[in-house]
Amino acid sequence: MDPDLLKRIIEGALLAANRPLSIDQLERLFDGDQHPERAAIRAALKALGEDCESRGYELKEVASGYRFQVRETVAPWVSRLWEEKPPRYTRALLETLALIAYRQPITRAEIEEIRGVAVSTHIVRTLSEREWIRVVGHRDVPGRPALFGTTRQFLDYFNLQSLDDLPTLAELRDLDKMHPELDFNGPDEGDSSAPEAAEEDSLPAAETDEAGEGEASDTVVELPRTPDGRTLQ
Amino acid sequence: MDPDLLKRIIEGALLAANRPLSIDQLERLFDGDQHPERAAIRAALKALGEDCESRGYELKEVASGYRFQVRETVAPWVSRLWEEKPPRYTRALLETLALIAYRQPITRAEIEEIRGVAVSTHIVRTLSEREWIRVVGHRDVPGRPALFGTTRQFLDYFNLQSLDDLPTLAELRDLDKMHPELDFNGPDEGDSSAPEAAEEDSLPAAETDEAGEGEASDTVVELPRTPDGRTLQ
Amino acid sequence: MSTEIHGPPPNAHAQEEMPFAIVRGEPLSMPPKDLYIPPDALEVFLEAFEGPLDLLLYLIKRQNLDILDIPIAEITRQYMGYIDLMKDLRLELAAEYLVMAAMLAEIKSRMLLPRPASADEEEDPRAELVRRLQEYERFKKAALDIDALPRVERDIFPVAAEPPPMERKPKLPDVELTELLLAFREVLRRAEMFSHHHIQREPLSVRERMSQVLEALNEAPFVEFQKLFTPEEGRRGVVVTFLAVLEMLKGHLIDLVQQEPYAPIYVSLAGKAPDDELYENILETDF
Repeated sequence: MDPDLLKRIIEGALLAANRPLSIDQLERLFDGDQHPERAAIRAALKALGEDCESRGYELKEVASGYRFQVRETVAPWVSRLWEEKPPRYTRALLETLALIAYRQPITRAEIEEIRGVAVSTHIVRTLSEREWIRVVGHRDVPGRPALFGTTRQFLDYFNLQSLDDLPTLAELRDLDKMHPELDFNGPDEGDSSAPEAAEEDSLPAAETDEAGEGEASDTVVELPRTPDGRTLQ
Repeated sequence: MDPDLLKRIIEGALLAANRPLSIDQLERLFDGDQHPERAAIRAALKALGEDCESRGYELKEVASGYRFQVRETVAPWVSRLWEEKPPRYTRALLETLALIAYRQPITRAEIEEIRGVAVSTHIVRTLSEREWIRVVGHRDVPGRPALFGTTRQFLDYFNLQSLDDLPTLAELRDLDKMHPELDFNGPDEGDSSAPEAAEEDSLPAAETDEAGEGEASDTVVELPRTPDGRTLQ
Repeated sequence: MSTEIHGPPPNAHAQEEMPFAIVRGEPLSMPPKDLYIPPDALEVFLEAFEGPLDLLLYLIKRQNLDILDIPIAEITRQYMGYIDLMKDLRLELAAEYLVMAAMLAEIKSRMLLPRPASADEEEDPRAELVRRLQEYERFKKAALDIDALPRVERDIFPVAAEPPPMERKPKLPDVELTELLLAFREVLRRAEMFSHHHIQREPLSVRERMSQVLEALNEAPFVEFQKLFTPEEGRRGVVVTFLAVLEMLKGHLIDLVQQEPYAPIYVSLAGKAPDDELYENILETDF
């Protein structure tokens, strides 16, 4: 197929679809004999991305595929198209979402354990309705509580390609460094140095795995789990 | 304002808006001092139209303003985006349809009584839109509920001459044993054969007698009815 | 609560109370006794904290304390101060806050006990609390990070163009007759209608005829009984129609009206039978 036509077809499809399209979905636009190579599709996408470099929009790859989106430089004007303010999310919702994103699959009880408060049904419903989270399974303990995970739509919404693109989790500091409490009068010496500074440190590579399954790095203090999947106090 | 930036802003806005934008609406994207002349906006629109001449989309002026539209030349491919597999009807819909076919004329409440669950408005609407069912009357009980029956189109779709071609309840019990193609018109299907042929003929005396006494319920598996005309389980 | 919790703060540094509110730029550490505070305002204050861990973190950060070296007695005192304030104001306090208060009190008492010589192996009583605080803090931070990500609706605007003109016929689901029959059988099974052992052929034509008669009545409200019958259909057809009429009478679908003996019988939709006057008119026009 003529590369120019291929480009126009892909461009038209991405614009008409109103949602990201994966390479698989783009492939399916073509009949058997006209079927372009995946390499050709990739090349066309690359060319399209370059074509619009001087334009008001750009080609972006997110979790569920490719989409065109307004370029950051013109976004401030474009955002005036909508009178209502974009939705704001509460801390409770964002913390719940963060726990599901970084600790998936995770049960509600586990989220509550870490946050120290009950997770409202309203939050779970909102996150599910936005299709940011879904039930990915059930923990095999009494009650078979639902395990939550994030969706591709979650990544799309936050302009991410994969969970690896999430900001790195802050490091936990080793408890061995705990100071003995000599008196109850609070910090002696220079203890009151800003703890934030330490928290912001860039993390060693191992820590990144924490977001996924990888556990047991020495710097991470993992809470022991009871058989019912809850964290012990 | 830089004409190039103006072009990019307008392009981004038209593509993000998801609806046509008038020149007035485009003007409103700008603050007082940056406010471009209307002539500049028009010039930008003209330039944008020319820019995409070789691309997969074009700029169109419609009644309520300007919009980008995917070119018709790529429509054969792009239209595949909407070429989904035909959806499937739910079990609830099929059960409702079957009950209307076998028990017509029947009210929604009666269907619900037999199925044990509410019949959604959506199902009734879907079946009506497909022209498989229609309201054939109203039962004279409080609320005057609509009575549903099947249509000619229903018979046509399922390749039936009349409802008599549907298997009897007795035959339904043995559905598994029946020929997978369910060739009801076949001569070896016992009871379900011949209704057309018999239609013109006189009936065996016994059956006529029963009919004469109005004791339809002996030959018809009749659901007991409560005084208000609803069907009991 | 022990008196110690309410006792005077050990040093001046810790004496700074958490401001209860900021009024015209001035921190207010306690609600003035003579001031009525609408309970709603306190709820807002309480909602500022996502829970006991969040409140504790706030108390720690507020004084630039190291999370690994929490002065447990002091923090406990301040925490209880908040709890008491909430109680005084009769705020409905989430149980989690009280659970935390108990935990703090327990840690404090364990800290007071002399430690065995083999203290190396014994964990600091604060360890679990510190773990939880750290764990919570990192997700509190992660939530802020996620909030700061560019996102659709606020920073990211995906674009779309009008699809090209094209033929788009929605595909309708295909249904096999078998599917329909299996569905019906399932309903019958559920409704336990297969209990009859000798089910005869159900004349579905009767039901079909019921629908047809109803339809005819929808078009013309009163139909002469005899006109419902089509002799060309033969005997069977007549019987089917008659059965349908009887069935519908039973089901309150139609009414039969006869003005006087031997007068023509009229069929009408149930509840729509003509009154006498109308009936007369019909008779006049018909004959």
